[in-house]
Amino acid sequence: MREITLSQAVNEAIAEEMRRDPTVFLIGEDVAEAGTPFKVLSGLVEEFGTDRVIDTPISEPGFMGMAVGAAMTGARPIVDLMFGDFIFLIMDQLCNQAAKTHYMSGGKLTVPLVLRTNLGATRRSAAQHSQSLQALVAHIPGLKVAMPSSAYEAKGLMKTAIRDNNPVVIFEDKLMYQDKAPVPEEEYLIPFGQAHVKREGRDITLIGTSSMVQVAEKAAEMLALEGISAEVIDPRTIVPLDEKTLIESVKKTSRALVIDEGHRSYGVTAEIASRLNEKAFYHLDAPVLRMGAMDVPVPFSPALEDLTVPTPEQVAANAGRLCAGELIHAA
Amino acid sequence: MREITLSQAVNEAIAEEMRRDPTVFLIGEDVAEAGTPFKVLSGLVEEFGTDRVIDTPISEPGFMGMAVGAAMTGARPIVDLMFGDFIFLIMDQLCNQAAKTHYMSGGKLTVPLVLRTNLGATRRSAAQHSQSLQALVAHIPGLKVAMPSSAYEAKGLMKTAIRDNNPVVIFEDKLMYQDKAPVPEEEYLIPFGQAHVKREGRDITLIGTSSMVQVAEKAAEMLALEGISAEVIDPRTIVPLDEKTLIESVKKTSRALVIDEGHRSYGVTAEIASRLNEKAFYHLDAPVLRMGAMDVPVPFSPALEDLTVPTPEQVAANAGRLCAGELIHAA
Amino acid sequence: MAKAASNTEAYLRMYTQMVRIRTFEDNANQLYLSAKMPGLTHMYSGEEAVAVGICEALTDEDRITSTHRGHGHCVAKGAEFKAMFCELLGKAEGYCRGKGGSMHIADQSHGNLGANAIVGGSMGIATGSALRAKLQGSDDVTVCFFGDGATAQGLMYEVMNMAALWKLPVIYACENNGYSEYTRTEEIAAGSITARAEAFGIEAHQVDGQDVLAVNDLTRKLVARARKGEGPFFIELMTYRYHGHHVGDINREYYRSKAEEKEWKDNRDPIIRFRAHLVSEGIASEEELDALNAEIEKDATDAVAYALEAAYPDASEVNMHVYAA
Amino acid sequence: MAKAASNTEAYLRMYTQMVRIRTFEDNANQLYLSAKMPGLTHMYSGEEAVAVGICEALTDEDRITSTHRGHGHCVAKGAEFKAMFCELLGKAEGYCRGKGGSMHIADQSHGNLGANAIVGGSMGIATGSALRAKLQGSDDVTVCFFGDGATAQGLMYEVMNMAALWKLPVIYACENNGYSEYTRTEEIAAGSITARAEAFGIEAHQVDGQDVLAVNDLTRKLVARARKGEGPFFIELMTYRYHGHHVGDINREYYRSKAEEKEWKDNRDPIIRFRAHLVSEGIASEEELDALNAEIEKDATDAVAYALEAAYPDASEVNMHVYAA
Ligand SMILES: Cc1ncc(C[n+]2csc(CCOP(=O)(O)OP(=O)(O)O)c2C)c(N)n1
Ligand SMILES: Cc1ncc(C[n+]2csc(CCOP(=O)(O)OP(=O)(O)O)c2C)c(N)n1
Ligand SMILES: [Mg+2]
Ligand SMILES: [Mg+2]
Repeated sequence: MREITLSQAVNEAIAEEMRRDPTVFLIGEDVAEAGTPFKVLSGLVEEFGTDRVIDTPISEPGFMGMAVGAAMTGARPIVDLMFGDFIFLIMDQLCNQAAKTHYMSGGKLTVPLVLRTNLGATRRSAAQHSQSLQALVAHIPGLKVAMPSSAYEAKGLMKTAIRDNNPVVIFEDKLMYQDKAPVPEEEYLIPFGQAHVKREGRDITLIGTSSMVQVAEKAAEMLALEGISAEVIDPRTIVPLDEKTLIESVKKTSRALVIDEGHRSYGVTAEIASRLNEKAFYHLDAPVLRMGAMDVPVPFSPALEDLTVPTPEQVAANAGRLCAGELIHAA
Repeated sequence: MREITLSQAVNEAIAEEMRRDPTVFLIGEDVAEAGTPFKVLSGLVEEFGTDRVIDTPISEPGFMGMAVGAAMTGARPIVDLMFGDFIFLIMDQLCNQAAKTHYMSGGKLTVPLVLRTNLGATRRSAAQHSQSLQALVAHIPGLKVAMPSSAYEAKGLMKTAIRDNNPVVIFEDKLMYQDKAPVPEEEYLIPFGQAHVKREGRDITLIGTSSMVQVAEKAAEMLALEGISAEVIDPRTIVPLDEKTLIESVKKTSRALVIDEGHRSYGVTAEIASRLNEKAFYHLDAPVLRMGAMDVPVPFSPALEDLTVPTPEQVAANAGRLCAGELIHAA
Repeated sequence: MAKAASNTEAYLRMYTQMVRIRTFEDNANQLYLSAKMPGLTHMYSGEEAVAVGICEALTDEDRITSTHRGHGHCVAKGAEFKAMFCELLGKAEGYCRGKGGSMHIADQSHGNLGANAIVGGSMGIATGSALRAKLQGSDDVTVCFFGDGATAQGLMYEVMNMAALWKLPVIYACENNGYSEYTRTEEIAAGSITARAEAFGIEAHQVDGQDVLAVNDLTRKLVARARKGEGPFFIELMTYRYHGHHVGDINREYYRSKAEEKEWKDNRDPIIRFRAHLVSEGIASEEELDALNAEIEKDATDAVAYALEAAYPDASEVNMHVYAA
Repeated sequence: MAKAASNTEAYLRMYTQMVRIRTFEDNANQLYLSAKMPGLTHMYSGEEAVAVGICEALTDEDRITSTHRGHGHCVAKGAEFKAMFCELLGKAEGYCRGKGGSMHIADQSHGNLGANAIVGGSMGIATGSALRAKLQGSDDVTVCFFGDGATAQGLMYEVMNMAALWKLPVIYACENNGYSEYTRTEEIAAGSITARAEAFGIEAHQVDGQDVLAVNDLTRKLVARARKGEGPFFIELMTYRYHGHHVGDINREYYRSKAEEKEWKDNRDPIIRFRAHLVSEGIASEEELDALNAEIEKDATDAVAYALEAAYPDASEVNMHVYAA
């Protein structure tokens, strides 16, 4: 199968859906000629014109709100938010408006829009350009949240998101834009709420999101060398969450480690771990452990920044100790 | 001991600190003559004048940002945010600026400010005036988060918050403003990170925050009638979190139920439950259960709204089933 | 063109709609006072000429966004009393199945995209609706209603900038009723509100919001121009709310005097003024108008009675409509 | 008063500061090109007269807030090369112990409240600093630097409104360099930028940002008036950035031509212009200025060498400074 980058995958997904549905349009800062600073959208303005690939002023709340209004009245906007950290600027329009409109209107109005943004540290971009804020939006009913872990997922989830009749937030890992993966030429969609077992295993379940799926896979390879068989699962969407697949795996392995690049406290891993504890408690041989970014603003200095994000080595070490029956508390 | 309302307690705390420290000032919408729509701040403008009790235009991001700047340069602002739901409007100033400034400046700048706002549904205020959004701010390193459960806590935590050198968010339960509790005449402060055991018990630990402390206490009374001895703990601040007290209690009772009025998924209870599972796993006789507001925008209709928030009956029922050894999954 | 509405039928419709709003609000207030209304609500009484003058210049294809003080916009855009009262009482037959309530009432069938409990919260939505119209080549216009207080929200300037850059068919209708909650507009708005729009290159007008014909004439002209791509426009409508900020705001002399309220009610009431005009121009007699009023009153009484008896949504609806299929 | 700075010493200081900024940026760019710089950074070259003209009108008690393009403000407000380069390289001796980096560099000792990676993010901070000054009866003034692109952020209008209502000692300094990222200002700003400030009742000026004396004269007057409670003020400074949006933005002909860049560099360079003025007015000779340049160059080279060798913060610092004691 051909391999393309995550960036190309997103680009293809959007192009295909824009060809298929004339109500889909893109809006954001420097999305047209510049194709975004990450060049993810390059070429789209040439095909679809400036009416459907719209460069905005630096007005995140404004164009987010406009996307809500356009979505409520018959369009399907894709909002490009240059950095995930800017989600703080648009929370009101996203969470008070987009997320609640369908419910508040008793099901009469719908807000089919996609907010695509990114996550991920270790790019030397410091505290305001490195956050992984998926936990915040996952907490708000009415929003769906997708976290692609490779080019394959990025394409399939984006296409599903564009066709979904609800506001969907997609977090792409900005460190992964140039990573290649096999992506079929033929059209495919990845349904929401369907986890993917990336690797089967018997001894422990490693659940990773987005950037942390690769980390979990690398850890699984290391663990294999030590004779530990790790199952690696990518939930792909955290809202809706495919509890069933996760729980079944944990019932089989009896141990789990959940990894997400958001801050550890009050983060995504807490919800996943809690559900496993609630629903697979009597199958667990050890507490479900969680790993996330340190609870610190992301430091600029490379010497510090690299300490804040879980590494395959740390994941393997924690998993190993869990399997060895050590009662550990991952920091 | 005299009894005063939660509203009076907050008012007293602020007045005392404003008398003590001339750099403390209040800023927000209709805080002066109107004393806020909930009348919590009545009388303060008469004592401290319009220079220190400042009515603003409806510009939440603006005055939140100004509070950050004032705090960075030597003042101690108390920001009044009329409804907790408006926190979405100020997330950037709160989370990208206030929370990170001390760290990003290598410890050179400090941002001593208090954001006081509220939480709580069942007031027939519908989806944009009823949210309990503490989970969002608890996830952001650099912020402290206090959740008073009575007039006593409201006063003591507010005074500590005003003297703290960091941004502190205090969520008051808007349904509780008229509730009275014994509050000493003498000055007292409640340190952050110190949970309060409201009621001792042997069979199960009920951990409640803010509005849910009362609910837990009522449930404990019901459980007592059934011969179940419930311990009730109020963490008082969720950041910092007094893990130790919670864990010790759970080690003693072997069972826990965590209740918070925020949405259940990706909420506060997930973090608390996860820590208990991690650190008291081998002492647990049953999974730690969680209860929270339903994962729906808060409906206006009284017939629906009342279904969304945990009640003492539901808490008692879940606790009872936990103690009876039933494997249940609280919805 | 500007005279298109100056005929008996249109005038009587405007009168009717203003009276319907006033009557709706009187009944809603009564429901509050008799403790039958869940929560609080914000009365539009006194501002009727604004909503009616504007909405009578629109078709059902045109959209509006509304505010926390939204009953007037809702009625003016064509909503029925029954479904409105049901909504205010949280009943299943309400426009939003009781889930939205007063502050979120929406009526999609007439293009009302909804009230909003976030002050200024709908400014993006309105502008986005206009963007959609432009992108899809449709000639509808969107009107964004908001108060003087909402001009303090930064969102307004962000979307006005984009509306101006892209010539969107949106009309910003600022209902300046002199107060935001318990604070006078002078204390919260520096400079000039219309100048703010003009600074973005947006044509701005100030109009007497108590004169339904003036409002309607201006709006019809601007709507026609917006349909041709000459938008956006900004209108500041000088008006007054008769009640407190919300129904519970009874003792309000600490921020505004009874004399001031009386002056507006006695001398600038939009219904009294327009009624006098209709009679003096021979468009309708006092008797005809009284009959109209009585009919509306009966309509409201019936609707209230219906709504009070109507069923609440079933408990199973609580987690329905979180996500669209 | 307006002439207070027109003496040899002040002029030479302004020249020196402009050259220091240019030299700092050339070295920073070199660090990037030689892959010694972590991350990306935004060059201030070309805009030196703005930061220097303004900051030379301020004391250390006066505060500024800065932007993602913040090295110029930092140098102009008095920072030293060594601690700046250390910060850019993430070293422990940096102004922020390497934790902030280029986009968050702050220098509290000289009143620089920090660069900001959120466009427009510091507008509230600057206005709040001015509010604090007013409340505490202190006569310092705060200058808020931001770009033309930042005028699209609603926050600006919110805080300008409050600054105007409360007469705060803040000066909004809009560095209009014709672009925000890869987009021309005309495409993102409708109407007039100065008119927007004026609509809030704020006195606004437009000035040639390549003329350090013009900038300084205007600023000194406004600062003096702001100290007396006559603020706020707004200045739009017409300027140009020589480099790409950031150091990695090399192939940029798709959004701006080489000819345009050449025109600004050849004919409007603030340093060349001011140098010619100094020589023609007999304030300094070419030789004296060359010597000054050489000294600054050496200072920078030494600082870079020092910073490259300096230690990273210890791993234990990673979770230090999350909370203040
Ligand atoms: C973002 C936000 N801030 C504050 C409030 C509380 N609030 C509700 S209405 C109102 C005043 C609005 O004034 P204005 O826009 O003039 O409308 P009016 O009530 O006069 O019609 C305020 C402050 C709110 N609902 N939303
Ligand atoms: C809120 C926010 N949106 C977008 C960005 C990405 N960004 C960084 S600089 C910039 C352009 C800023 O333009 P301007 O304000 O004119 O400053 P200049 O770079 O020209 O100095 C953008 C869009 C950001 N950092 N913050
Ligand atoms: Mg008003
Ligand atoms: Mg610029």
